[in-house]
Parts: sequence; C-alpha cells; structure tokens
Amino acid sequence: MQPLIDAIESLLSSSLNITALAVLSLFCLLFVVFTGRAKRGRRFPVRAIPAYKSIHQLVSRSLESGQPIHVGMGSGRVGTEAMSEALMGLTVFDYVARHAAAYDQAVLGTTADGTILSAAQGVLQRAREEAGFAERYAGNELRFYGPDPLVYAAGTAGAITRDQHLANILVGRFGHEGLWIGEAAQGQDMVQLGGAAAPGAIALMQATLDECVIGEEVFAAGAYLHRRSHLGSLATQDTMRILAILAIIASVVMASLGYLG
Amino acid sequence: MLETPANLLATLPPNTLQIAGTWVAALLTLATLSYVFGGNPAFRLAEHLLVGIAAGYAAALAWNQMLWPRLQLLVAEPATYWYYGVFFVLGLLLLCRGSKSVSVLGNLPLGVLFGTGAALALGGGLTGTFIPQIRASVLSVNPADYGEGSLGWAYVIDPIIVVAGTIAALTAFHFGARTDGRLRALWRGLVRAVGGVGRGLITICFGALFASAALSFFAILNSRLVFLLRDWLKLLYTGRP
Amino acid sequence: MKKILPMAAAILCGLFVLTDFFVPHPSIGAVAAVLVEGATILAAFALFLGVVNLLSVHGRRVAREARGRGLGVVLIASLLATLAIGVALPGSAALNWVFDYVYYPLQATMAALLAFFVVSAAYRAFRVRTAQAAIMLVSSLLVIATQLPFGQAISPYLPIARDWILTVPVTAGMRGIVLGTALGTMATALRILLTVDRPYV
Amino acid sequence: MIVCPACNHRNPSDALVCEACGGSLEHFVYRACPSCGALNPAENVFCHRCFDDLVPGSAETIVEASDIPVESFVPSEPSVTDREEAVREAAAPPVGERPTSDLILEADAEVATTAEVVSEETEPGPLAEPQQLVGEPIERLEAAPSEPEAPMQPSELIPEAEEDVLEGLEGLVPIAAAATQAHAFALPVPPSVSETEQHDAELFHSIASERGPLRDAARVVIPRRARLLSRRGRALLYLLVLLAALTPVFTGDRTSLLLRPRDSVTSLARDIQSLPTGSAVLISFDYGPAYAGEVDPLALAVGRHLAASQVRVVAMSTDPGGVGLAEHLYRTIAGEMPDYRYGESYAILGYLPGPEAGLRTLCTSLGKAFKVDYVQRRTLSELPVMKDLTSVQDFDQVIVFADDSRSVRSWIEQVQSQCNFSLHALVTAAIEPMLLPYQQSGQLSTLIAAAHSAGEYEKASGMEEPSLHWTDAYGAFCLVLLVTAIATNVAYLRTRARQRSHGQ
Repeated sequence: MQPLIDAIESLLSSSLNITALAVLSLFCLLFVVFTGRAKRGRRFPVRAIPAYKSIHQLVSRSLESGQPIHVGMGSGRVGTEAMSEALMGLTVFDYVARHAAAYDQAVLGTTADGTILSAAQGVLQRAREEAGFAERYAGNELRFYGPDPLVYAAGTAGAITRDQHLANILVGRFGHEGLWIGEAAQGQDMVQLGGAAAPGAIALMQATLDECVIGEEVFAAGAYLHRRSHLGSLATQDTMRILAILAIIASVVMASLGYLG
Repeated sequence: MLETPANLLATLPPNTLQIAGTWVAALLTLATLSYVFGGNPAFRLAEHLLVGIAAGYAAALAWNQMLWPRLQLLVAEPATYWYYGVFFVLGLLLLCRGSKSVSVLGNLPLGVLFGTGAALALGGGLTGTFIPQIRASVLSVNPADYGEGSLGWAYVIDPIIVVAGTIAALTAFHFGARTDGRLRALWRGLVRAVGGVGRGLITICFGALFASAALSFFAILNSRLVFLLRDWLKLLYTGRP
Repeated sequence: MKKILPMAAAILCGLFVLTDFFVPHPSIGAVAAVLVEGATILAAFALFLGVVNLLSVHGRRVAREARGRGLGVVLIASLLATLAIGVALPGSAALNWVFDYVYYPLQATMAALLAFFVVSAAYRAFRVRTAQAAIMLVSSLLVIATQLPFGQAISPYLPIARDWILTVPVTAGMRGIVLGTALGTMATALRILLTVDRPYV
Repeated sequence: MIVCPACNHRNPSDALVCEACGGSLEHFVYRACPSCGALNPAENVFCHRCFDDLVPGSAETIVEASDIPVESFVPSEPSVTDREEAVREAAAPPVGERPTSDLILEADAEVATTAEVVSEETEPGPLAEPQQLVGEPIERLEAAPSEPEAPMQPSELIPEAEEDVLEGLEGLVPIAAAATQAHAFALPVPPSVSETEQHDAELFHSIASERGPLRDAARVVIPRRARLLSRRGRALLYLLVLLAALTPVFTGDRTSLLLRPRDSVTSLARDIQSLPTGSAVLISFDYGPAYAGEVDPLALAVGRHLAASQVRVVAMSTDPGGVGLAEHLYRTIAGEMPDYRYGESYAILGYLPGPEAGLRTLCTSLGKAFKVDYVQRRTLSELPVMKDLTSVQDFDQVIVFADDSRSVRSWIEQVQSQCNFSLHALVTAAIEPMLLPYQQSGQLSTLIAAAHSAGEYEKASGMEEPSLHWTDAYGAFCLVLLVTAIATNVAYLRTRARQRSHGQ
C-alpha cells in the first residue's frame, strides 16, 4: 500500500505532471473515440497533400513500367524517441512493398539503423508471403548503410544511382543527409519525394526534392496511403490543435490582464 | 594475433605513421572531393571504404562499449544483473531476422523496442515539447508590461508576432477539410487564411535555417581545404598546426 | 501466440516507461531505466544485423556481378579489418590511426560536399516562381548577409537585425512546426501503445 | 464470392488463393472510386485518378489494411448523389490554368492547385443501395470526357507511356495482374450470369474500352522537375564555390583585419578569463567527425585559452565519435604545452551512451556515469585532476560543443534544470537558430555559432595566433549565393519570355 501512496504523492507533487496527465487523458479519450469512428467508416475529409498523391501515382506507374521505387527510411532508431519518425518511413515502405509484392516486382529499402532494418525485413517478408511469392523474399532488397547519417547518404546515393529507379522516397528521421541524397541523385531521371519532422532537415530537403511533406504531415503517411484507421488520429490531432490554440489565446489574454505570474 | 603487426608498427621511426596518415587522408579527401566533377572510380572507392569502415567501427564500438562490459557483469554477478541475460536472449532472437525461416522470432524483441520507443516518444513529446512550448508561447501582449507609453507599444510588437505567428503556423497543419454547411465553409476559409500566413512564417523559418546550414557546410569545406593546403602541402605558414 | 506475445510485450514495456514520466517513483524508475538500457542493448544487436546485411549484399555482388566486384571486396575487407582491430585492440594506436587518417577525413569531406550541394539546391529553391520561393530567397539572403564575420565591422546593427529575425518570426514558425510535430509524434506513439498499428507482427 | 482476376473462377468469399489457378486473392480487393469509377487497391484513401476520397460510407466496415477480409472483386457502385456530383463537377469550368509550357517544372504549381481543388471540393455522399444504379454508367461516362483535363505531360519525358501496350489501363490493375500471372489452368466458364454481374461486366468493359478519359489518367501527373541545371551549369556553380573557399589564398585574407568579436564571443572569453587558477570546467564534445571541421577550430581556441589560464578541464562526450575528437584535440594542446599533462591538468572521461538517462546521472555522481576514464582506464578518484569533483555542480562552467540541437536540449532539460550552473553552448551554425530561444530565456549563458568564430575568439581572448581566419571566403560565399539567386531568376525569366513568344 505504501508504495502506491508514495507514487500518488510524487505524482501530485509536480504541476507539470498533473497538466501532462490531464492532456494525455484527453488525448487518449479523443483518440479512442475518433479511431473507433474511423474504423466504423465515419468520413473524415482531409485536405490534399500532393506528395502522398504522387506516391499513389508513382506506385501505379512503377507496377506498370517495372522500374522499382526506392524508399529511404533514414536514421531514426526504434526504441528511442525517434521511433515515431522511423515508423512513418516503415509505413511508406509497407505501402510500396505490398504493391510491389502483389505484382511480383522489385523494391528497394535503405536505412541507417539496424532496428528499422529488422522491422522492414518483417514487413517485406510478410508482403511477399501474402502475395503468394514467398520465395521471392531476398535479403538484398533491404540495405543497411550506416550508422552515421553521412555514411547512409553516401551508401544510399550510390545504391540508387547504380540501378535505374523510378522514384526516390525519403521519409523518416533525416538530417542534412536528405540534401546529400537529393542532390546526388539529381542527375538521374528520378522523381524525388520526401519528408522529415526536424525543421533543420526539412528546410534543406524542400529545397532539393520535387515534393515534400513537412513536420506533422509526415505522421499522416499511414492515413493518406493505406491505413484508414489512422484517419482517427488525424481527427484527434486536429481537435487537440484547436484546443491548444484556444489554450494559448486564453492564457495570453489572462497574462496580459495580469492574472498569470 | 594482431599484436605482432602492432609491435612491428611501433618499431618504425616516430613520424612515419603520421606522415603516411596525412598522405592517406589527403588522397582520400581529394578522392571524395572529386565527386564535384561527377561520379568517378576514385569517389566510388572512397564511398565503399567509408561504408565499410563506418559499419566496422560502429560494430566494434557497440561490442566494446555496450555488449562486452554487460556480458562480463552478467557472468560475474548473474543474480544482480539477470535482466541483461533477458536482453541478450532477446538480442539473439532479433538476429534471427537475418534468416527467412526463423524470422518470426524477431517479433518479440521488436515488440519490446516499439513499446519502449512509443512510450519515450509519447512522454517526451508531451512533457518535453508540447506543454513547455505552449507555456513558452504564453506572453503578455499588454504594452504596459513592456515600458511606458510609446516604448511599450514598440516592444509589444515582438510578443504579438510570436504568439500570433505560432498560432498561424500551427494552423497551417490542420488536416480536416469539411465543406458542407455555411458555417463550416466560413471555418474553412478562416483556417485557410490563417494557415496561409502560417505557411509564410514557416517559409521564413526555412530560409533562415537554409542559410545557417549553408554557412555550416561552407565552414566544413574550408576546414578540408585548410587541411590540404596547410597540413599536407604545407603551402600556408602558421605558427601552430 | 505468434501475435499476442509481441503485442503484450509492447504494451507492457510501453506502460512502464510511460508511467515513469508522470510518477517519479524509484521502483518504476528502475524498471523503466532497465527497459531503456535494454533498448540500447537490442539496438547494438540490431547493428550486427546491419553488418550481416552489408556483408551479404556485397558478398553476393562480389560473387555474382562482374561490375563493381573490386569495390565490394574493398568494402568487405575494410569492414572486417576495422571490426577486427576494434574488437581485438580497443583504444589502440592502430584504431586511432584508422579513425584519424581514414574515417575522419572521409566523413568530414562527405560533409564538405554539402557546401556544393547547398548551392545547387539554392539554384532550384531561389527561383521566384511562387510567393513562397520569394520569401525563402529574401530570408536566406538576409540571414547569411547579417552573419558575415565582418558584419559587426560594417554595422553593429547587422547582428542585432539577425537576432531579431531569428528570435521573432523564425521562432514563431519553428514553434508551430515543433508543436505540430509533437502532436503527430504523440498520435503515432499512441497508435502503437493502443495496438492500432502493429509494425512488429 | 471473389472472382479470381487471373482466371475468372468464382471462389468462396473466405478463399485466400484461387481454387482453380492457385493465384493469391489477398491483394485483389479493389474499390471503385465513387466519383470517377476507377478501380483502386482497397487500401487507397484517394482515388489514383481523380484524387477524390475513397473513404467509404457506413455500409462497409473498415478494418486495418493488414487484415482486410477478402471481398468481391466487383466494384462497388457510386450512388445517385455521387453521379450528380460528378455531372456538376464535369459541367463546371476547368479549375486552374492549363499550363502552356513544355517545362513540367513550371506546371507543378498549377497541377497542385487543380488537384487540390478537385479533391477538396467534391465529396461523395454515403454509398446507396445497388438497385438504384440501373442505367447509371452511361450517363456517367458521357459526363466523363468533359471533366477538367489533367495537365499534359511532355511526351519526351515519359516515352514509355506512349509505347506501352497496356496504355490507359493502369487504373485497371487486375488486367495487368492477369497478364503477369504466368500459369493459369483452364479458364472455367461462369455457369450463369446474373443481371448485376452482366451489368458489372458491361461497366468494366466500357471503362476499359473508353479511351478518352483514361488517356488523361495514363498521363499521370508526376511532379518530375525538368533538370534545371545542366551538367555544365552545375560544374560551373561548384567551381565558383571552390573558388570562393580558396579566395583567401589569392587575397591574403585582408578582411580578417576587420574582424571584431561579437558580444557573445567576448562574454565567453571574459568568463573564462575571470576563472581563478585551479578552477574546473567540464567540456562535452557532442559532435561527430562530420561536423568536426566546423567546430574543431573553436574548440581548439577555447581549449588553448583554458590551458593558458591553468584551469582544470574534464572532457566527455555523448557522441560515439566525439571522444576520439576530444583526444585528438587534447593531444595537440598537450604537444604545445609541455607541462600540460593528462590526469593532472585534464582528463577524458569517455562516451556516455543514452543521452537522456545518462546525462541525468551526472547531477548525482560522475563516478556512476563513468566507471573509469577513457585514456588510462583508472577510476576517477585516482586521477588528481578530479579532486573535489564528484558531480556536475562542482564545476565552475560547463561548455557543450554540439552538432545536434537535441543534445543541447538534453543538457538543458536533463542537467541544467536539475542542478544550477552556467551552461555555454558552442554549436554548428546549422543548429544555432534552433537554440536561440534558450539563450533568450537565459537557460544558455552563451550561444555561439562555430562557423567562423575561432578567429573572433582568439582576438577576444588575446591569444591571437597568426592562424587563418579565412574571413574573405565567407564574403565570397555570400556573393556566390547572391549570384546563384540572380542567375536562376534570369534563366527563369528568359524561359518564360521564350514561352510567351512561342505562344504568340
């Protein structure tokens, strides 16, 4: 009993903790409600994001022309806070790999981290098995270059320029290596898309890539590509955004009137 | 086994390794820089060398710093450090991903990794970024708080830009696009207008970050050229290396 | 079982680590610390998986393809040699030599190439086709001009102007991006913890 | 029931593989777009052709893509309201300007707006019952050709689209699948054809054989930018950068005489100058070899200044590569000053993995974070330099050299917020803007962008050496960027003028 009381006491001891817990509970509640609605088929119209549309088109075109698409999943590591960006790279790879597998075509995935590599291996193997071409699963469709970001850039740029790829999609945690890969592959006849969450990386990537997803849009990859259940989390994010803006406005008004410290 | 060549190297004159090293480094620098004039065999050699050495170096570091010390602790005091044993077994399961037939065994360690990572991302995003950043954007926009008379009015512009800009930039990411109904259309127009301003601010931010990064990269290029000219060719005189 | 065990592991690990953020209690903290440390151990194992992948991809290239065979050999040899020196002689002069004279210059020069790439990217980004490109052009040139080493000598107001740009409009834009990213990160993490998204099974 | 796309065999709805030909059925689940009728893979959220939402109505239950139940291959039907929407949309004037240029680059912006408007403004209502649909496709197909045209893509960019046998059929992927399916057994004839199936077959045939709208769909608008820079232009640009970096060799670096330290640099130099002999400074080398070129000169200048002021220095790193750099740097400094010895004047503790949790232990005990030091492998208490230094609070100043804003943030959030000390961040120029808010709030005592600060620091600390400032180069680089901006816009205006004259 005592440890529990201690735990509750320590929870209550910090105002940040209480605020955070309240926000988290609200977030969870909204998330469960909206995801349930999305799963039951409630519509949630979203604005168009050109880069994701292009991915749809590129996948169709790749199936038609037989040219593979490269998906760069960056250097985020699963098991750290970089997981969420890394996971979005994996989601895009999942989408591309499923389509490629269904038509028994090649795909290329690269990453700078072993944990993403192992997750991506599972994704690709599953896609090949589900498509009925389990024997086509080969180790060399997923490549590891790294772990340093620039090593990843050099290795990946080399790999995608050696063979003719239709497109180069870079989604995940990227730093300056996004610029490196984008510019090194510029001479090739290749569509380049991508996105990252860090402002420093995205400032460079949007200068070099044909189309770019920025910041929060990266985390919508699943909803825009093939995971309809993710639409629920977009609705949650929108609601939380409105609440956050209202909170900022209310606090600013109170602060200006002298009610807050 | 490796001690013999190491000892042999130690018998060479003191500066030999350093001079050889400078030459190797300079040639590799030139090979890499040659990429500026298009891909060529020298660059490809440098690229492959880098990929190989980086992976080998990182793996050696992971072994020396992460795995070997913990393995020693586990062997020495299994009762205290039993949990290292658990993670070593999970690690071996993760290695099963390399083989097609036993790949499914890797799911368990990946579950652990994704669960831990998700919690770190959620907790960090909430307590490290979301709440502190919202708190940081709560600034007084009352001119009286910034000084008397017109001075206060002049200084209050900055917090107003920061607060309004933060809200606008946040709005730029809004996903919803419902248009049915007049009220919704109004809301939609508002979101678009504010989001447009936000997108402008985000672009200013990108411009500034682009310029800073360019400066950073140029400084790195300079340091490589200084290495070539000063340390290798000894063309530039300076008091110190 | 094949699916349930990893899912249970994910939820359980996630709950412990998450609780640690809100309840600074020593026993929960200890479990969470073990899990976070365990994640780094697993990442070290995963690195070896990556090394195996590199060896197999390039080994296959050496064995089957005529083109680039020599390069594959260089890669494999340099990898194995560095690994052997690093494991057998940690902290030795030989490892330091590899770091100082091979690894460091290669990495640093790869980064130096970014100076060229950033200019050719600017050629694309500075083309004033849209209002956004114009904003980008103006703000980049302003920031880089105000940051010159002799800026202070030209006018003491240049650094002040730069600081204003960076602390007012840029901070506002960046805060918007960061807040949005935090929302996205939280939603993504929640999808894992509530097993809406299961990339591991 | 699922019709196998390869051999038309009808399988029970829970079949995973076709009973007749053995092909996989799992992925052959298609959904017809409610507004244009194109078939899309079931996972798509947008129609690949008209970009409309494919989010279905309440009649269908949605499940995760990974466990999509196998549904009929028969396309689900658009409702009456959808049809009206489609007609209305078709009657509306084409939105957005059709690009006249033959440069796809210039078309991009317009393409994006067209697509955006279409996908945002048309929203299909809930799907209705199938019996409402008799006679519907003809109307819809009549309406279809007058739909806003997708912008044309220059044929030279996509020659394969012109030559492809399956041209125009890319939305109808099952056909492609059937073509790629190598071995099919006998193709069993369906026993009897119901009215709905007949209708579906007609719809399918009419869509497949209708060339007009599909031709547009085949010219998928892929945002491929024409190569703006020719190989020669690129080489010229790179040559300019190289020349800019080499300017000081030709000009003798004259502008370095104008160098005047900025306030932040002066204040850091003053802080270090005011440290009494024997006080201690903790330096964290949180940068890797890639950015060492930028940070090293400043780190060297600060290190020399500390050594000259006889301040004890303890170095560590949260970057695996940083320890090697620290050791290299201190070997250089120790080589210059004979009485500057390891263990007495300075020590390198090593690499601290796991930035967040690891850094937090620094507040309680250095010995817990680092069991032994990096160079001599001795416990910390054995080193004379570590006298009276047990936790991070015992240091007079903490200096962090970093190439990643996250590591500086970890220092602020995990260490500085827990135990009070003055923290100086000397970082790459690339991440400096991201840390400015922390300097404004006072959490960082100093924030310096390394790029060209080494020279300024040497001036400010009075330790000036005849070392290179390389100041001219930065000025030249700024000029190169300006020239680039002018060149690209001149080129752009010229192309536009040429296009305009072609248009007339």
